[in-house]
Amino acid sequence: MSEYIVRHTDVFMLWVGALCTLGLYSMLYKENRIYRLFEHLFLGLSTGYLVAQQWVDVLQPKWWKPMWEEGRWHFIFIVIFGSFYYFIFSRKGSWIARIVIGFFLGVASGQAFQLFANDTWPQIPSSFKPLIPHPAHTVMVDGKETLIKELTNSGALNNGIFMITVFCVMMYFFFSFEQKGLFVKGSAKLGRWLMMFTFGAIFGATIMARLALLIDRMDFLLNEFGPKAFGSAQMMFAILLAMMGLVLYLALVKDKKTPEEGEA
Amino acid sequence: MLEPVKGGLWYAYVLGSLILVAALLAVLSLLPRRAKRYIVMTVTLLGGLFYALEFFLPTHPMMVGDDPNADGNFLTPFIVPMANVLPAISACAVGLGVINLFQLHGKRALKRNADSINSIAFFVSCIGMAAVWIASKQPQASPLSKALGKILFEGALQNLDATMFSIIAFYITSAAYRAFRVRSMEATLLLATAIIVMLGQITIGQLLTAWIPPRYDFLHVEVIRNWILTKINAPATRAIAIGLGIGSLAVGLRIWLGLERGSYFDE
Amino acid sequence: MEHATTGARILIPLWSVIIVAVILFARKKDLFIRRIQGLSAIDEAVGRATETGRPMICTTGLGIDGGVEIVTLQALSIVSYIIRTSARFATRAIVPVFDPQMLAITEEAVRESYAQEGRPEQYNSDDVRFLTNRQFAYAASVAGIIAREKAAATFLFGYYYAEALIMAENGHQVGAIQIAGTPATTQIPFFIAACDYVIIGDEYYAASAYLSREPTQLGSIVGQDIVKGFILILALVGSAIVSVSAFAGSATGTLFTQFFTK
Amino acid sequence: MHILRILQTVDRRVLYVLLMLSVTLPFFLTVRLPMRVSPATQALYDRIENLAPDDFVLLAIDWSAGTRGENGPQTEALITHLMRKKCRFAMLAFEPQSPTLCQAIAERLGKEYGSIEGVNWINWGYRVDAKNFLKGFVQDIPAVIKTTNRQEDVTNLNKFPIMKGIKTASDIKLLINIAPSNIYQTYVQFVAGAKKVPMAVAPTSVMVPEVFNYLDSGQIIGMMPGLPGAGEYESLLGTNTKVTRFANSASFAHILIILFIVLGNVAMLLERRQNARAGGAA
Repeated sequence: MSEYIVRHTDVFMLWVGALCTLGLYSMLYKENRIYRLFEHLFLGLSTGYLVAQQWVDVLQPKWWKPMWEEGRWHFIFIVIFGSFYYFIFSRKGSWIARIVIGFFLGVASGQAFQLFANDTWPQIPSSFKPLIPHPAHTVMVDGKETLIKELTNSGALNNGIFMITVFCVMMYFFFSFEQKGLFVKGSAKLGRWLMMFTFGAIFGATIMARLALLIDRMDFLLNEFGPKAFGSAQMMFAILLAMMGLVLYLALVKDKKTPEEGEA
Repeated sequence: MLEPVKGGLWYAYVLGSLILVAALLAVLSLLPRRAKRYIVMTVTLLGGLFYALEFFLPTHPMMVGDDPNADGNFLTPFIVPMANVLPAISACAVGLGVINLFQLHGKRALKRNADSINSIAFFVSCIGMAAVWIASKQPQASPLSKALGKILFEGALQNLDATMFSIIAFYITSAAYRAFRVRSMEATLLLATAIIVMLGQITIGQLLTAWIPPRYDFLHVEVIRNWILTKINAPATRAIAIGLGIGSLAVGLRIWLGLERGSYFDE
Repeated sequence: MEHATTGARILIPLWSVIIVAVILFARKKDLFIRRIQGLSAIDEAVGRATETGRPMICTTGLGIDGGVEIVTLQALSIVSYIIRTSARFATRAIVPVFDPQMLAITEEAVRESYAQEGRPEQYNSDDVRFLTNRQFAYAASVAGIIAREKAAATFLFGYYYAEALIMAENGHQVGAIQIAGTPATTQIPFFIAACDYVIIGDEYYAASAYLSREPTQLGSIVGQDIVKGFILILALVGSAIVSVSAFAGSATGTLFTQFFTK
Repeated sequence: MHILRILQTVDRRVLYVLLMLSVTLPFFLTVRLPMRVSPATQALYDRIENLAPDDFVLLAIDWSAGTRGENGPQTEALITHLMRKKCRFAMLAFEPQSPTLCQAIAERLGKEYGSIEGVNWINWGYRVDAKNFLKGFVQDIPAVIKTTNRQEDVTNLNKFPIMKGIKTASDIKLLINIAPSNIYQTYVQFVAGAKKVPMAVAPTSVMVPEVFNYLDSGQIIGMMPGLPGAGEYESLLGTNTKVTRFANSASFAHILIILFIVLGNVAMLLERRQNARAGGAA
C-alpha cells in the first residue's frame, strides 16, 4: 500500500486537487453539504500546516534545539513567557496574559516612531512639488554641483493637480471643525470625489487580481488535470460544460419552482 | 550563569526557573487589581522605551554586526538578541487559535448531528497534516511520509487555498454588475475609473486605442490609466496614508504611555 | 532611517508631544469633533432591524497583525454603541469573533453594554461566537450566519482583507442594510459597492471617538488634526519654496528638502 | 419594459457561468496579442539588468497558494532574470506556505540555468513576527537568520559560499518583495527605509494603486503589477510561459464584465426615462 502511494504520488495529487477544487466551487450554486465538508478539511489542513511549519522553522531550531540539545537552559524563559498567553482563557489569571500582550503592544508602540519615520515621513518632502515651469539649473549644495531637473508646462500642471488632490483629500479628513463655508466644504467634497478615482482604480485592478486566480484554477483543471485524467483538455472542458449546464438548470428552472432559501 | 549545562544540572536549572516564576506569579496574584494594572502598564512602557530610545538617542560610530560603517548608541547592541528572542516568544501564541478551534469543533463533534461529520473532518485533517508535515521534515523521513506530505500540501491544501481565493472572482463580477450604476457623481467617477483601469490592463483594451498615432500618445487607454494612477490616485492615497500614519503614531503613544481607556485597558 | 535624523529628531517628538498634550487636555475639557455622516446610518439600521424583528450581525474584523490591537478594539467600541442602542428594543446582535485573543475581551464588552442599558438578561453567550482564525473559513462562516439568520442589518467594522467582499455580498443578497467602516484602503471600494454606507480611512477612528466620547480618543483625534494641519501647511510651504527657488535657480529649495531627506 | 428589468437583474449564476466560459474558451485560442510595458515594470527590469554578476538580492516571498495565480508567475519571472544575470539571491518568508512553494520554483529553474543551491541561491525559510525579526535582521544577517529552511547553519561558508561577505542589510543590492498583502510596507519601514536598500515590489493587482504613492516618493523604485506585470516582464525577458496565454483569458473576462456593467447601466437609464415619460415616480 505504502509503496503504491509513493509510486503514484503525482496521480493522487492531481485527483485530490481536482476534487478539492470542484468541491469548493459547488458553493457557487448555493451553500451545500459537500462545500461545508471541504471547507472544514481546508480549515483543518491549514491549521495543521501552520502549527507544523511553526514548529519546523521557528520553535524547533530557535528554541527546542538550543535548549534541549545544546543545554542552554535559560531558553526555558522564552516558553515560560510565551505560555503567559494561555492565561487569557482563565478569568482570574487573565492579567498574566496581559503582561505578555502588553509587552508586545509596548514593543510595537516603541517601533511606531521608526515605522512613521520610514513610511510616512519620506512622503512629506516628496510632496514639495515645484509648480512654476523652469529650465534645468545646476546649483551648489554642500559644495557639490546638483542638478535641478527641467520642469515643463505639462509637468507643472501635473504637479498642480497632484498638490490639489493631496490638499482636498486631506481636507476631507479633518474632524475638529464643521465642514462649513464654500472653501472648506467645497474642497472636502472635491476631496471625496478625487478619492473615488483611487477606489475605482482599486476596484478595476482587483478584478484583474481575482480573475488571475480563477484563470490559474481553470488552467489547473483543463491543462494539468484534464490531460492526465481524461486524456485531453477538451474532455475536461466538456465535463465542465455539463456541470455549468446543471448549475444553470438548478438555478433557473428548479429554484424558480421552490422559492429560494437564503444561502451563502 | 547562562552557560550551557548538561544532565542533572540542566533539569535542576529548568525546574528551578519554573518554580521561581510560578512562585513569583502566585505572590503577584495576591496584589490588588489596581497594582496588577500598574505592572502591565510598566511592562508596556519598558517594552516601548527600548525601541523608542534606541531610535531617538544620539548615535556615534560603532561596530554593529561586522559593519564598520554603522552607527549606534548604547542600546543598539541589544537589537539583534531581541530579534532572536521576541519572534520565538510570539510563536508560542500559535496554540491559542488551535485550542479555541479544538474546543469549538470538539463540542460540535460530540453533538452528533449533521454537522458533526464536518468537525470530525476538521480534527482528522488538522492532526494528520501536522503529523505528516513534521515527520516529512525530519532528517530521516520515510518516503511514505514525504509522499503523503506532498499529496496533502500540494494536492489538497494548495488547491483548496487557491480555489477559495478564486471564488471571489465570481463575487466581484456580480458586485461590479450590480453596484456599478451611474446613480451619483461619486458612483460615476468610481465606475469610469474602474473601466479605464480595466481596459488599460488587458491586451484587447490596449488594442482599442492602438490605432491612435504616437503623436497623440496621451489618448491611449494605458497612458490615461497610468496618468490617473500616478497623478490622482497616488496623491489621494498619500493624503489617506499620511492621516493613517499619524493615526498609528497617536495610537502607539496612547498605548505606550498608558493613556488608552476602554474595554480592554480599564480592567 | 535606522536612527532618527536631525529633522525627525525634532519634529516627530514635537508632534508626539502635541498629540499627548491634547489628550491630557481633553480629560479636563470636552472637545468638539464633527459628526461623521455614516453614524446617523447606524441608528437608522438599528431601527430597521428592530422593525423586522430579525437579528443584526456585528463583526470586528481580522486586525492588522492579529491579537489585541487598537483597530479591533475601536471596532469593538462601535459595536458596543450599537448594542447599547439596540438593547432598549431587545434586538438581537450576533458578534462573530476572529481572533482567539479577542474572544474574552469581546464577551466582556458585549455583556457590559447590555448591563449599562439595564438589560443584563439580554446577553446571550451564544451570540458572541468564536468561528475560526482562518481568513476564508471565517468569511464563509460569517456568510453562513448572515444567510441562515436572514440578518436585517450588518455592521462590518475593523480591518479587513479580501474576505470583505464575501461578507458584504452575502449581506446584500439577504437584503440587509449594511454599514461598514475600515482603515483598509484596498477594501473600501468593495464596501462602497455592496454596503449602504461606508466610513472611510481616518473617519473610522473619528467615528469610534465620536460615539464613545472617550477623552483619550477625542483628544487623539483633535491632536492628530493639529499635526495633519502642520504637515499640510508644511507641504504647501515646501512646494512654494521649491517652486520659487527652482524657478530662480537657487539652492534653497534643495537644501530645504534635504532637511527632511538627510 | 420587461427586458429592461431583466437586464438589470440577471441571476448571478448566469453571470458565473458566462464568466467561467469567458475564462476557459480562450485557452483553445492561440492568438497572441502584444502588451505595452508599463514604466514601473520597465524600471524594475532595468534595475535588475544593471546588477553585476554576484550582486546579492533578497527575494522576500510572502505568498501562499491562494494568490499563486498572480504571485507564482511573478516569482518565476524574477528568479529567471536573476539566474540569467548570475546574481546571488536569498529567499525569506513570513508566510508558512511560501518556502515550500518557492523552493520548487527555484529548483526547477535552477536546473535550467545551472544555478546551484547554496552557491547561487539559498532558501532561508519561514519566520514569524516580521517587525521584530527585521529590526535585527538589517544589523546582522547571519546572527538573525541562523539556519536555512533545512535547518542547516548558514554561517558554514563551505556549504553556503553564497553567504560570503553578507553581513548587514547594506550588503543587499536590491530587495524585491513578492507580496499578496501589505507586508511590503513592513519591508519599507524596517529594511528599505532603515538601511537605504533599493526596494521593488511585485504585488497582486489589488495593491497596485496604493504602491504608486511609494513609487512617487521614491521609497520603492520599481514594481511588477500583478499578472499583467508578469506578462510585461516576460515580454522583456523573451520567455513564453503560460502567463502570456493567460492574457487572452483575462482580456475576454474583462470585456464580459465591462459589457455587463454597460448593459446594466443602459437598461437602468432607459427604464428611468420610460418611467419619467409615463409620469411615474422613478
